Amino acid sequence: MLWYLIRRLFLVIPTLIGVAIAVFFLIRVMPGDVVVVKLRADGADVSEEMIQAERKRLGLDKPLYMQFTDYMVGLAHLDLGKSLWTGDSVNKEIAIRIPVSLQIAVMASIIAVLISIPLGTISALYRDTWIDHSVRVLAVSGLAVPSFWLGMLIILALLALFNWLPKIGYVPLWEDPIANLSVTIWPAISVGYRYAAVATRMMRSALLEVMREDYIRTARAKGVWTRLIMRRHALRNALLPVVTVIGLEFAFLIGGLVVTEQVFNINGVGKLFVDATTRGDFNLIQGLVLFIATMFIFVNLIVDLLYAWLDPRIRLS
Amino acid sequence: MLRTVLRTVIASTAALLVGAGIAGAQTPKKGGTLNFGVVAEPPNYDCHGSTTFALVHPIAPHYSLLVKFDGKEYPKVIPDLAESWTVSPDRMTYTFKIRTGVKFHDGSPLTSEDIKATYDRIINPPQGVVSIRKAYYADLVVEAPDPTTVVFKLKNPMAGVLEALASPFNCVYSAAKLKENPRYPETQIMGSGPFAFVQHVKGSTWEGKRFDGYFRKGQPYLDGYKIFFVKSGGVVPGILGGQFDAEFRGRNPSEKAQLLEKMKDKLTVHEGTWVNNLMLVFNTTRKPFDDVKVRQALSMAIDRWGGSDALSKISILKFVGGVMRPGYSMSLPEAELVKLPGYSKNINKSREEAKKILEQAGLKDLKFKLLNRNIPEPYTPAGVYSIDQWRRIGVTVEHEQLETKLYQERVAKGDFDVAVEFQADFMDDPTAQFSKFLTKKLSPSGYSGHTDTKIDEMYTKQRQTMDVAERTKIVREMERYALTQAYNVPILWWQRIIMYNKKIKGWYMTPSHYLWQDLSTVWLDQ
Amino acid sequence: MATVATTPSADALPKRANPLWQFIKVQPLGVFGLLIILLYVVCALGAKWIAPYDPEAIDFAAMLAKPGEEHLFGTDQYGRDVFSRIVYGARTALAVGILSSMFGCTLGALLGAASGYFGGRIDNAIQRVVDIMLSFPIIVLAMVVVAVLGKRAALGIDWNLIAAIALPIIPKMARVARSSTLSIVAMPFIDAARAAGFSHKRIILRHILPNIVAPYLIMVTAFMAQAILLEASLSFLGLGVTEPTPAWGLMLSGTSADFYQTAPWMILFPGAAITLAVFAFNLFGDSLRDWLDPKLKS
Amino acid sequence: MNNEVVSSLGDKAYTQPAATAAVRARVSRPVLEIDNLSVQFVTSHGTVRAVEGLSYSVYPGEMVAIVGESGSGKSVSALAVMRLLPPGTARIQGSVRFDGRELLNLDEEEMRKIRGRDVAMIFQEPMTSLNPVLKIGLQITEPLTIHLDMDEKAARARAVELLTLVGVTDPETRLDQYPHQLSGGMRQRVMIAIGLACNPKLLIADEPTTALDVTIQAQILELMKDLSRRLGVAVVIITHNLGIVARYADRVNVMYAARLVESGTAEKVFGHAFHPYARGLLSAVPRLDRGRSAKLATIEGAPPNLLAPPSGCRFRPRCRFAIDRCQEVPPLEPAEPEHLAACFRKHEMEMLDVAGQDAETAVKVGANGGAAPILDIKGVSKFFPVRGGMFSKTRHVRAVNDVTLDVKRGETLGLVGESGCGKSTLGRLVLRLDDPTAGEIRFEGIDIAHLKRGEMVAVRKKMQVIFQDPYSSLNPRMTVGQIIAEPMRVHDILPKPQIAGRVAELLQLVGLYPYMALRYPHELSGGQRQRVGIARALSVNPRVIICDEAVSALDVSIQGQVINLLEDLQHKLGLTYLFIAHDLAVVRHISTKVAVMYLGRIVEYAPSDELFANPKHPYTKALLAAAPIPDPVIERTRPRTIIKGELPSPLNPPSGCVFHPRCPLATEDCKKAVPPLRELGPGHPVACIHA
Repeated sequence: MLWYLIRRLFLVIPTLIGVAIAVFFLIRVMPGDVVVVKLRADGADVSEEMIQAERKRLGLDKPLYMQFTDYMVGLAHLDLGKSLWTGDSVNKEIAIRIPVSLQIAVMASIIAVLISIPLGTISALYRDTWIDHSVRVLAVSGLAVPSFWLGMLIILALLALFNWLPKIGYVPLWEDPIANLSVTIWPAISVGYRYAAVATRMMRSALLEVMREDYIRTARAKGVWTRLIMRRHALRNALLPVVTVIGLEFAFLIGGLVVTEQVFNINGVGKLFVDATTRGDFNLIQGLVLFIATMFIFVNLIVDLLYAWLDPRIRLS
Repeated sequence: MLRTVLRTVIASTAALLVGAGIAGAQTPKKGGTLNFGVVAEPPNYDCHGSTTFALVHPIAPHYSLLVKFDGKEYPKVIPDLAESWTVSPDRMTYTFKIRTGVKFHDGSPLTSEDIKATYDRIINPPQGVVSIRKAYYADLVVEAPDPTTVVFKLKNPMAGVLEALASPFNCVYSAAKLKENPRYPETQIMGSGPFAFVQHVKGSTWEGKRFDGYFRKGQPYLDGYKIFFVKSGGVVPGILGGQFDAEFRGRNPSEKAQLLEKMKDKLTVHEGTWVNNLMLVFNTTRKPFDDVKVRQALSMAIDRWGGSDALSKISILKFVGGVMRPGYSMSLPEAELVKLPGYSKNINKSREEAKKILEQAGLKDLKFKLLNRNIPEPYTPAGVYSIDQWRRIGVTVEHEQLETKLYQERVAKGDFDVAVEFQADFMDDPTAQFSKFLTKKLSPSGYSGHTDTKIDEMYTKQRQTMDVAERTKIVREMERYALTQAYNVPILWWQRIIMYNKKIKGWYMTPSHYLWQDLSTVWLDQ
Repeated sequence: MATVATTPSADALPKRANPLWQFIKVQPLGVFGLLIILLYVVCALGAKWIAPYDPEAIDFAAMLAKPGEEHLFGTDQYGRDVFSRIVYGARTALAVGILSSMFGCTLGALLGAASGYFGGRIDNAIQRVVDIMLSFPIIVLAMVVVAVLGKRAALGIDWNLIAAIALPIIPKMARVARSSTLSIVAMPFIDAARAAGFSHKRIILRHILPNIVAPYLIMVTAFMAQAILLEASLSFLGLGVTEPTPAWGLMLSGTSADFYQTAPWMILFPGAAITLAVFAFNLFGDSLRDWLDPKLKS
Repeated sequence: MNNEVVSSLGDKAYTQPAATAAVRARVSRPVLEIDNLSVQFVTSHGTVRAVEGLSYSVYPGEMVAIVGESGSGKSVSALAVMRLLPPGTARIQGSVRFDGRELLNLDEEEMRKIRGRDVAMIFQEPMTSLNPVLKIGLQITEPLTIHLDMDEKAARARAVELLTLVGVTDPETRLDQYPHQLSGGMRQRVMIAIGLACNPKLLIADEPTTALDVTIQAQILELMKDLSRRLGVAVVIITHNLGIVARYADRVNVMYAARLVESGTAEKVFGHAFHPYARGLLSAVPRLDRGRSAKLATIEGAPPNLLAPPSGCRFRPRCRFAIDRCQEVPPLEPAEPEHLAACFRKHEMEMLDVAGQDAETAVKVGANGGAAPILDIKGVSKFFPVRGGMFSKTRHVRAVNDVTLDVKRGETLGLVGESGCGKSTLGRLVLRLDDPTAGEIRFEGIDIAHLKRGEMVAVRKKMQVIFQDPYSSLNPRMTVGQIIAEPMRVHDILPKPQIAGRVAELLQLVGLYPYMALRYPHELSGGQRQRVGIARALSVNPRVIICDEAVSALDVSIQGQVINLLEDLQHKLGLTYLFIAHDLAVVRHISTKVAVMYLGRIVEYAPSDELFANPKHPYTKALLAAAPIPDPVIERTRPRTIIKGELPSPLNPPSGCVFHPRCPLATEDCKKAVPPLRELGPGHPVACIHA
């Protein structure tokens, strides 16, 4: 298991380096100039000379290979460089936004897991009954509803039913849990619905597949009662693909956050990313993309390890 | 000679008060924190290198200016750090008397040296310092003969010197600190304004607290202020949810309707003109936009008067005007304006004519692309509206909405047919307002690429004409000429709608969202 | 011996049934999805005749009208008919959805098949690239690509948008195609083809590709749903289709966001249109998978 | 992994005559009585009548076999007894009495209490029948805690006892292991232990050894037989392997197309079957104890489709002796004491069938002894690299290790061995589907081991292959005609216009009809597909055909047809076969020469009859001993040396003689050096120092 962990970690490194290089060059071919946006933001009459001076100040006039070297050297020190927009370090810019996004992501995942496992199980158990049908419709809709639209509907509903709108601004959970949750719960539901839907579907089909397995027949032949078969024999096996799906869908969760943070005015990583792209803040974009990709890679690594841990066939080889 | 010490509190001239009653002469109360939203965030804190309200709204309360625009009687210029001033008879020398006893937030005294250092930094920025408007002040030389006197000498005649000096971006910095680090204003805030800096949580909030050593005794009234940086869509929920009580840039009519519906009796609403407009820029280096007839025809197709009625209900576009803000003293009166191509109130006739012109030019099925920013308000409505208007004369237009940076690049390169540009500044002065109408030689933002030096000549002339009546004449002539040549044609001017909780008092709306934001006179009635 | 009478049983085998009829019988939900898709296709092709109004025509007299007789789904802030815009919006959605999904899946399938068939270094190289591409969340990759490529419209379609949506599909499809190819390469009939001395080209074209058609079709439908959703998200962020072109995601974004609290129909119907379309593609895709995937057949 | 494990039975021979068991059974009450059981499945295509009118009984301590080809309903009937069929789709009628209780009327909870406690079941795939994420210990103790309310400690102790009983060494450790850590044989032992946990009265074993190699199969079956006798457990064994039935069963039930056609004691059914299907089955199976003297008798045709079975006797369409009366359903009636058959002509059968036994003799074409070998394999090896961890060395699986063989024109070389011995890899090397690591392979004198891709094309036209799995060896997206025509088109064997005609010819040659060219593979039965595979191989007019387990996946009656076809073709077209198989009887039947492989090496190599008559290598002997012969009379007198242990990992083969850990003759010397092949007779080399 330890070897497995180490090996997986080592496999991640080339991917990360590849991602870093890909990001750099992808972003450098991006048209548009952060300096122009910055200086001409409100339409001021800015001379070309001024723009060149600013470019120089930001080090954008350096040849590409030098910029690349700086970037890679920075990366080696876990330094993502400075935002071209604010001049602050990208690390700091991201760090400010992490807590709220992370909290929403974690809440969405918790919602997904809490909903999907029982719902998927019930659906599989009562296969082809009305319970199953409604769960499936709910799940297929979950895949179909755009998270940002769901967010808008939630806002509409809150306004119509309670004449109340979620507040803006993030208060850490430990300072004021109620204020915190009243802000984060709605986007978490918006993005969590899809997550839950995907996991529910997976849970259901995995469980149905497992129920067809020979070892379930063996368990029945042993006279094990149905609930114990479910709990002991079926669920653990069915959870394996669900765990994988939860990891893969994390990417969708991030994608959902990018859009949903706009709807709910959340000052998170997603909004920062959208802002950075609109501004053409190369350093921030590449830092963020790299950060998000790394997060994603590590979430999948964790999921892989979890999978391996749950599955003795991998754990013990 | 101008000398103004006007202090009476009267209703804002430019503001129409809706549902708020008339702001009576109440005695300001002390205390409380003003919470308000700002829909953008400044990249850094240096006033001289910035052009955005996103900087002015959080930062203006921290700094003093030499002189400033009066919020109640715009465009009157009133003293700030300057106690009074004199102008030499040839209008080539401006001498300012500086207040004594003014302190920076760090306790150090503010003298004429600091003002000289500030303007030197603006006019001749040292290496690494960005001064965006330095060209504007290129004709000025600053001297500080004694600690309470600052003298501005003009190298060439220049109209509107006082207005230029009242720029909200000309924050006065500490000479001593600039000497240490000429770039300190980018990252630190150390001024002499009514509020001292507390903190800036990126992407989230900004806080300031009362500076007890502020030079106007008794001010500011507020204990402090807190800014919430939100997306435009977050303002209404923010105010409704009671998280903050105001937004001072300007909201659109639908937001006004929403807020009025929900908090009718608790809302003060100001509405008025805004020193901003959207204009069409024709790329005269491309056919057929090199043809003045075609440009006029395309302008004539747009129903400005009808559009004003309709668009003003759904966007901040409202007023029909020329190059100068409608209602501004130097602008063309409506009676003259309607004679110009595109401003006729008889749209059907106008469209017929436009069709005929295009037909004659052999451009019956004219097709082109309209380059625009992908910012929803007010660019998208302007684009959508213009395209619809052109369709009515048989012109097919494809809308190219790009991210601002891509838009900027394309416009600067001259890679477009027709673009939707905007004009915005902190004042109405023609020198500022005409910059986009000039040739590229004279102005980097002369995007239409025309080579008509007649406009340039008139522009230079008005800038150097110090007599107001004479200057007005030249400006009106220039406006008439520019609108007839139609290199650039304004679509509509913006309406400024400000809403805030009734408890906020002492804030006055000017036609510019850059002005009157130092919050020194604002108080809370609670 | 050569005249053995072997085959009474051959005739006893079930007759070759009409596959379409089979599908209708076994997968009613999939048929339901297919019908919805067809409805959208009809909307897209016959928009001119179905939509009561010009989708781009501004009518300030009818600004923000409530749903009713005059305007089935109401109007937006420009007085444009929401129903007509939704009908025309089907064009954008289907064009972007279908084209990007097909491009992405085809490229991905070719890459994956090559990777699986040749193995070794080629496989390794392709897999590394795929790994890297898979490390970006879809929307992040699409946003960067949109930003990098800008817009390039032709035939009324933004091809760069399609490229941006297709790109994240490629690695996913490549993964699927690779594993299908690997399982097919392991089949004895491929060995038989190699033993018969057929060329690589022939083996890939005649023996491998036809056999990954099923996963290909399944993925194409599945990704159509995703592509429609992604296009809506990008348009919502202002990175996709531009006004005044009718597109569902766009109808939810920008200034619409200022109005929806007072005129909820402006977002209710376009959102429902997206949801229903994605729902239909998913439903159809699921059924197609159940039907084509022999593993789940019995 | 488990080389050290010794079968609990050792070398014990079976001494107790079966009859005694049967007699003893009579005195007591049957454990299980099945009466007129029928099972139907409702599918979207119609109703499948999987079991019809099945009746039989099982007495304590008795081993009853249910034999039949795939789809005959034998497994379904067993699952029906256990009430383990999916409740929604299966309709069960009739009566199943266990210990006098009617099982079909019990509610689910009562039935659950019987399952695992009174009736236990063992399944075919030990790999998938154990839960991969649960420890062995839990899986064994589960029935104990559920049915016997044992506490964890007691259950664990009992589990150790059970594992010891089924011959699992080191049972304490095993309890904490997971199924994937055990070998196939070990897993099946664990399954048996689970089955026996609560001392059931009846054990139903559904193809318990089909997935196992022949030596392991023998170990498991001996164990079951022994336990059944020692513990008095009645056993129902479901199998398609007639040899197993003959060796172990007391009574035999033969099923055909959902019905029982014959039932009786093993001696009587094997001795003189009454039903023509049972008779056909017995003569269709190649026998280890008979040489390649006669052509196999076959049952032509294929079993009926149970969606629309023929009326009357289900066997009628394939039956040579069918008469008009057979349109009625023949009842299962006693033909003699303790022997029932469902055939109207059962009493005439003995007479009728004699004429049919005119099997052509002397089909043998002796290999043209002096001819030069068409295929000459010299010192061929194939090592597959296995990537270890990041820091460990790459290791090699020695799949084929220094093999030397030759095949002469017109000969059939049989290559036998258990799974993983490298026989298929050797076949792939000869076909150059894999490149050999070392050695040379001469085909008609040319060393093809080092030919380039382009140069191989010429060779490929002369050498073809037939694979085991008739389902995956044909491209499902091509029609039969396209499949057969493709090599001809690609290699320009014939001008294009003549190809269609040639396809029709080939189809007829392999016993199919020309109209089948338009069908897709999935529309054909398994046997027909295998014929298509043969036709494809023949399309390029090859000299040599590699048959890689070409008949292993087929049912006995179909297998006989295909073997006969292969033999016919050999005579007609002068083909040379390399016949790779694990079934010794089939190999014996078809081959002129046989090579025995073990762990990548040839251990013995001799003319077919010589090898089977006079095996020298202890492994060959063990293989022969383990393979049962479908004749109870012979079986009961055969000494049975059950080989112990299992095949070691080819990643880490034993030193010296690879067989030494399992060899009864092994001495210290065997571990030291790889024994060379020694000629122990004319053309009979053996790799053993003790032989």
